Amino acid sequence: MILPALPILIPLLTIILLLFSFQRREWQPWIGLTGALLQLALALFLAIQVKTQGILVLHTGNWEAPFGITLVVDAFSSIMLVLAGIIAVSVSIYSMDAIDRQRQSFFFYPMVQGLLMGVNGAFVTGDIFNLYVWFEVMLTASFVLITLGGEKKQLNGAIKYVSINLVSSLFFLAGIGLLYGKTGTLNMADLALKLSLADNNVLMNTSAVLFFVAFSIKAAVFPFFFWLPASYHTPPVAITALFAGLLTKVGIYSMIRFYTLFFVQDKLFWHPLFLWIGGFTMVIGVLTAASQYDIRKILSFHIISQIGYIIMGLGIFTVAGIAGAIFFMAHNIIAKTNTFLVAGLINRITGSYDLKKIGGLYKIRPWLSILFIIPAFGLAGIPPLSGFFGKLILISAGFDAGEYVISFIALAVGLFTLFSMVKIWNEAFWKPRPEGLSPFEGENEKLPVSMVIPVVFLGLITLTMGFAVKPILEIAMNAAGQLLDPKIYIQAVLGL
Amino acid sequence: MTGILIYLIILLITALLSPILIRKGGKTAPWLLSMVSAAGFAYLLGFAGFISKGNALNYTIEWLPELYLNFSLYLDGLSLFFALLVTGMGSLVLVFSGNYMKPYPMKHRFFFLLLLFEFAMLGLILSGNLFTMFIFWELTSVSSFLLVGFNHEKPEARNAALQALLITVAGGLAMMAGFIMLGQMAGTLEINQLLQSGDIIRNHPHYLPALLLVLAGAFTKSAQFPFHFWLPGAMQAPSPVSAYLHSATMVKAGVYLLMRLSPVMGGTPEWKYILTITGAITMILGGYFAYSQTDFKKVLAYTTISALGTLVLMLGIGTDISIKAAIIFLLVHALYKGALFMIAGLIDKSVGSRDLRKIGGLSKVMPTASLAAIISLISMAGLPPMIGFIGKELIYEAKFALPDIGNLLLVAGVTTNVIMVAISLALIFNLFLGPLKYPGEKPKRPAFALRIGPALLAGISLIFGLFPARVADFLLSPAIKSIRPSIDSLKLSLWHGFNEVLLISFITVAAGVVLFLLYRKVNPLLTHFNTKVLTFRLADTFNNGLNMFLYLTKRKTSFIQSGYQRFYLMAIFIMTSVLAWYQLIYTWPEIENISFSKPGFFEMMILLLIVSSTLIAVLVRSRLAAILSLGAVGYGIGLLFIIYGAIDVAITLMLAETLVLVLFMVVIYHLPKFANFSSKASRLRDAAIALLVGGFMTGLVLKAGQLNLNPKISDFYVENAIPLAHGSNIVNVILVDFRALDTLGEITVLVIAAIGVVALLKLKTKKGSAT
Amino acid sequence: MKSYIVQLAATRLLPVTLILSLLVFYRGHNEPGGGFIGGLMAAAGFIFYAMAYDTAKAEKKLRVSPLMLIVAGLSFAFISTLPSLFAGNPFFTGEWISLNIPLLGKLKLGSPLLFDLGVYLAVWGVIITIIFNVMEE
Amino acid sequence: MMTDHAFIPEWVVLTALIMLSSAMLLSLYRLAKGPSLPDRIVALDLIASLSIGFTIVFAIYTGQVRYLDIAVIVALIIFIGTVAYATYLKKKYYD
Amino acid sequence: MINNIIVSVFVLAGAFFSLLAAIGVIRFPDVYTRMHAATKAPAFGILLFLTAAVFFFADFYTTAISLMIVVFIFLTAPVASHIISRVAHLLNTEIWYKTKIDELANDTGIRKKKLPSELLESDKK
Amino acid sequence: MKKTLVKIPNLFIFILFYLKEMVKANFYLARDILSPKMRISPGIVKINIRAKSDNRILALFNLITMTPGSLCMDISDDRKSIYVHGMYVKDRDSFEAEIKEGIEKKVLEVFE
Amino acid sequence: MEILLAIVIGLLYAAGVYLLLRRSIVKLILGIMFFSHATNLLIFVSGGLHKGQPQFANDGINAVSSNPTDPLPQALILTAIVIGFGITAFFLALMYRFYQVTGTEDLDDLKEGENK
Ligand code: NA
Ligand code: NA
Repeated sequence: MILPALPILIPLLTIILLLFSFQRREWQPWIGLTGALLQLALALFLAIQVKTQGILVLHTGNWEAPFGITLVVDAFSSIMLVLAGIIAVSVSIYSMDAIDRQRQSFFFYPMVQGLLMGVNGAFVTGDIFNLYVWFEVMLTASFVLITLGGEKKQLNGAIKYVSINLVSSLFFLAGIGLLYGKTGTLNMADLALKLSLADNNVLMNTSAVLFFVAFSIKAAVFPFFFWLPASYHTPPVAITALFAGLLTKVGIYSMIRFYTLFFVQDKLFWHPLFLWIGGFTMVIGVLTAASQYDIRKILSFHIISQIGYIIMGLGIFTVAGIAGAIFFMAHNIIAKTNTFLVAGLINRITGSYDLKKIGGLYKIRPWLSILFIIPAFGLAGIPPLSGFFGKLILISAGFDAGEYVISFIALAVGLFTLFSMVKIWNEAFWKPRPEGLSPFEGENEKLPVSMVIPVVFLGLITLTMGFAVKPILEIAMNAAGQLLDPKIYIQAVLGL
Repeated sequence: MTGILIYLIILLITALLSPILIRKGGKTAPWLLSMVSAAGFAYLLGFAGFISKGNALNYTIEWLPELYLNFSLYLDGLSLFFALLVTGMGSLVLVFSGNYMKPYPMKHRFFFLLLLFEFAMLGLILSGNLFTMFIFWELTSVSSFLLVGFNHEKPEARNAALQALLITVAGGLAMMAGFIMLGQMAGTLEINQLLQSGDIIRNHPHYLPALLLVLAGAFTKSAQFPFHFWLPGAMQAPSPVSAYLHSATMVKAGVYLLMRLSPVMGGTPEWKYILTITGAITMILGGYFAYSQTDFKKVLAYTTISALGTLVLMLGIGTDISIKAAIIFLLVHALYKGALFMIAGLIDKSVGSRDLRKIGGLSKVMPTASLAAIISLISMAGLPPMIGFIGKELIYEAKFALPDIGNLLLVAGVTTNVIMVAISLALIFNLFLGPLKYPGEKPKRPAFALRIGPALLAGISLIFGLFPARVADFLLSPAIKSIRPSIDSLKLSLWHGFNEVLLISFITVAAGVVLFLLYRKVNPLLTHFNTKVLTFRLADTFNNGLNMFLYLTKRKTSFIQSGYQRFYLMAIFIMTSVLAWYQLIYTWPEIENISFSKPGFFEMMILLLIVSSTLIAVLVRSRLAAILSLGAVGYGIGLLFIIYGAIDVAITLMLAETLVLVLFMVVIYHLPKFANFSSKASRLRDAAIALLVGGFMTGLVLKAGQLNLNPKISDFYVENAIPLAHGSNIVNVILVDFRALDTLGEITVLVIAAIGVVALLKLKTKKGSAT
Repeated sequence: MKSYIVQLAATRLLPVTLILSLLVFYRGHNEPGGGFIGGLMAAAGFIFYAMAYDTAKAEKKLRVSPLMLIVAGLSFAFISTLPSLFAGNPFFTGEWISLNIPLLGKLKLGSPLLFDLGVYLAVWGVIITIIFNVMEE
Repeated sequence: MMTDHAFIPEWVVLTALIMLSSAMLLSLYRLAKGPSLPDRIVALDLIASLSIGFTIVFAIYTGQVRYLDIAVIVALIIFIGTVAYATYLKKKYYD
Repeated sequence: MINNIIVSVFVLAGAFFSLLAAIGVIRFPDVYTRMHAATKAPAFGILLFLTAAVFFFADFYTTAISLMIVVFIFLTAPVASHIISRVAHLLNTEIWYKTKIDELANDTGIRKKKLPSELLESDKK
Repeated sequence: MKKTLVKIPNLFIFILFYLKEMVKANFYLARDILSPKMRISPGIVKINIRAKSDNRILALFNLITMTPGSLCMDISDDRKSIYVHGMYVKDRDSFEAEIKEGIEKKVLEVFE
Repeated sequence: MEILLAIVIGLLYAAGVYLLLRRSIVKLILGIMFFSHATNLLIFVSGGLHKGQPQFANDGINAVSSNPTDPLPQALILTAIVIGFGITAFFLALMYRFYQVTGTEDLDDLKEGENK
């Protein structure tokens, strides 16, 4: 039995191979890509396994839960693994031409794999301290990636990114310490079991606050998000795309995991809080995006806004709400990464991300326009793209649960999202090239195939998620159902 | 019904292929495209007989049944009527565009977008599920956005497109919320099933909010006050777009929705009053502004608004007669307005201007087009023998049927119609008859492709005016029956005999003629009034609002995202403190009987060491002293670990601490000395925040003692370290065996960090190479 | 500007620290110590050596590149997870064998020790990499 | 590893531990006060040396030989640390 | 019994010299004189403690490890004090005004460069 | 391993000597530290050494530091002289002689 | 003792927070390190204190009754310390590079950087 450990081991092996052959720069992309492809294939295989056989559990070291570290792949994890695989493959391909030689030979690919190892680890682990470890793996790799190249603005952003994320990690760690002190266990299922039996559960709240803050910082939730817009626009866009797709989502994943599995006692405190925070996050994110002129900054602020939707799903706390959150997360990972990749293509042609310095792309690059419109309108929730269904599911769930205010906020935020996307469209695509600017450096250049393939691939997924929403929603519903019935998880892990 | 689906797909494929066709196909390409549309028209017409017998077709593909979302098509009298309008007008407009768009280099994209719109619009009309409809609805918004902004190099065009998009999408989103509510009320969004659930919905407590939301969608799309302003702005679009979208199709989508849902939601007082009042205001406002415009196309845009108001008004009244009137007027309006917009484009193209003050007597250069225009304008004026006359007549009848506000509505209606008559006459006499007048070169005779559309539409108007009964039986009554099945016959004739309606009509015409005679005098005054005195304009307000919004968000962004790292951290700490203190205080009384061990003296000394080194590190000015004090803190904590038996931790801590200090020393000497950056006030504030955080952390640690859910998993480690894991250093056994996976992650972190250090120090890329 | 005395001390201390580090590493399973502490001590010897001379000399003394130490460490850690699979046990199960070696007596070897060796090497390589690179600045 | 060992009056060990911790506090005063950088380094080095002593006494106090292991390892690393501080104090201005 | 007394005496003596080191570091007037206290006394203190430990535990392991610690400390302590005092001197650290002679100040080989005085200023403030 | 590091019989004597010096050193130190008035008269003295081998230099260095009133500060680049900080430098020559005759001699006897 | 330790932990956190809110990047790192010290102690204290009982299992029957201090929090702290070491080292290199590139250690200078 090793399957649930493979999402960790494959990147590890890839890292070893990459480091071993680090002097052969030309091998690096291919080794990295092979690793990513393997991960995607594995993730799909795991998803099928979970679907057919139920939750996969691996007690590492043959130490029965709760004593050892148990790896658990349930429906939710498997969805996240597949998404991580998709992003890994896309970014690995995109980076072949998008990342310069120097960065490639300075450990770009090992760091991507390190990030994936952390992300995958976080998705499969069933142990809260082990989760912390994977968080750190992921974070450290992201620290390296965000500073890779050491340009001034990168370092500027990195200091905020690193310091705030470290504070978050330390809150997380403190929470683990306190929780262990109270319950004597680290295994998530065991925690759930013990807490469901204890009668003074409200005492968990104070530790839960620390987890909430830690995950909120990682997920870039209001008012903990500042590090994200301060830093995400600084590294090469392939890195931003990778971050945008995965990093904040790991925070959200953990929040959903914790607050559905074992911090479920004090609903009256937490769920309204989630809804409030979700609402604020959506609104603040989308409003702050409106005034930006750097494409990457607009997109970064939207990451925040869209995190709000996922939090909202958690706050609704019905199967539909959680399923909506999962679906929305899946949609957002794909579309958001894709918009960043398209931004990279725009930059490739125009040499800039500044909307004031670019224009006329609709005229000269009609295909690029289509490549942009799919994820952008997907994010804005235009049907029949995936974002529409994400919002539809969440808002329906909100109405069902009687949470009208947040649902209407979600609707309104959709409009402002559209506004931002149209702003990019108007400025970059429709507006004629600003006068006085000489032709763009890449105006007549052919875009590298390696940079276009992932965009097309992700765009197709956005389309597919719209048309094939039913099976995907069913998967999300299944995952949500598992999440909201912790007994299933406990039983699978502890074998009770 | 599968045929219709296939036709939709064909239409979509045609749209996708159209750019190639236009590029390669030369002159005939637009004709071919038009044929596709016309074929649709013919195919749909083939259903007329079947449908007129009261049948309906339904076709469903499951999509997301959990949320009542299916891909469904539904063909009944109403949708057939609209579908014919869409395809028929479509084919004419495509032909018109073939010539009109010739000089545009991007015309291949134009045809793509126009066909895409046609596809979306037809889909909207044929939708058998409200969500399907919503999807097509949004697609019409998007494709109309792209069409309105077709001349996207002009900022006004971009702005107008954005305006139209935001307004219609905003409405659409509200409508979507309304649909969700409808779905929850009725348990379905299939139109054929919804039609049976009217009573449930109307009696549901959420009826009113749902109604308001749905109306928001309909009103924005159909340019009802106060959302009407996007429509004149959208005149930035090339004329074929206006002829198609802004006369017959897209703006009618809202009206279509109201018609579609009136058996479901209509008939209640809320419905009646909201619709009639909104409709009346829109109607009269549109009339007024139409009268005061000087741009032909703007005149048409405002008359369109007025007409849309009229339609909504009639649907609001909701009597049998008003519903009949609505359907008839809708057709009438589509015919004359489509023709007139094309003529506006044709004039624009051949004269180079649309300014009513500069053009005149065009019948001398373009007789066919002028004749078509005059027929259409007579129809617009509601004069006999046009079918428009019948429409007008019915409006009056409807008004008599709503007693309490009937008189007000009547006044509004009469006023609007007077204005319409005046405008129509003014256009006929100033633009087409009378002496020839033009600003630039002498206008050329427009091409056949440009003339055929208007001519055909005018012809149809005329034929329908002369033989209304045939049309009524064949097309209109099935549509009317879809709205209200109880209406069984639609008698139409030009002559109703002498009655008060005819009297009012007569008065209307007379007043209209008077107003027409005043037109030349009054129009400049009104124009002046509109521009100088009536400075409040909704479109500007919208733009100003948008700018204000952007300004505010920018201000707010620079406040929220200030760029100051410490404010970011401060926000985090304050928020955390609020939550944690709240929880601490909230659960504090639960603390009972926590036993704490007695403090030992030398442990206290160690604590004193830690505390004083901490204070030194915080307060001392010398960086080195601060760092070395940190080292002392580390050693002190190490000693604590030693006292409490954590040997490996103590060693590791001291080793790591020392190495970090070494690194610190190496690095720090490159940095300048500590500057005294912050003011005393900010230091005090920060100290307060620091104590807030420290305080709750203390509280958390104390509270951790209140719960002890034994057994701890570490008991297992203590018992089994030797027998099962073959080691007596339990901590090490945990690290390499019980929890080896943690350690694997841990060394990965180390490796990554080491590589990161190498990359940071050794890799120095060119500035700006990060892309 | 190096101190001769420090250089003398470093030359003598290096083998001592290496032996000590191996001892600490090996005893770690039963007594204080282990891979991390051992690796750190091994690195400390080289750090001291590099301070006394310079990093180039220290790397020469090390013979292998620090990166390869890291790779070796990660590889050992990775390999240590494999025996469990051949034994049909879950991933990462500790597999032990007992050897009877004359003089030393019964020697227990197990995959956790191999894992700890990986930790030792990785930590060693990592610390050296970090500190040497910073020192070279 | 607990050995049968002699009985030492607790006050003896406690007094020693208290004296050691007081010594650390005094050194900390020097660390804080300086005035020169080498003074501070001397102070920290002394604190470290005192912790070694503390560890040994603590081993006697608890009867756990294992605490002596700390002393070996810590002595090594602290020495290297001290040399490093001093070396780098010098390096910037001298190399 | 005698063992107990020996252990106690050694422990207390070790503690005394350790404390002495700290007092010396406080009292002595400059860094060089402080170094005398900080080098000799703690090493001696540790020696005394270890002796106590050897008597106390009275086993091979303790003796061996104590010997190791002692050798290590006595080997390294002078090296550490050497490097600190040398750097102190290089940095022109203030020397007690009563110090009679400073022959190191004349060694041009060691003092190749004059050190910038702002270094000391920077950390004094 | 032809060269023995130390002459073994002498080593024992050396250790005893070392211990004696050490105890002395610390008692002097105690006196200086605890006496109310500072009775010290420090100075930095350059001392030419005879020791050439690394072992001898190291041992000398070590021993000087651990013995009463003296602390090795530095060694000259040619390794022919060392700089010693003395606590009680009444006059430099007698101080130098004291070290050369006492400690250095001992070191030369024992180490090679 | 727990009460005193809790207060010290709180103080360490407070020191960390205070330093994190300064403008100097050196203090920022110091703040992080205080934070992590505090966290390590917190884990240790909330795991329960047993004076002078190291984390070693005994052969034989009295394995549990010897009541060593809880080894698990120790293992957690150890892991956290090591991870913290790696990250701090990286952060220090970052600080160094930052200063090298920007010539400042004033974090408020990052403000301009963010809006570029
Ligand atoms: Na507890
Ligand atoms: Na010393």
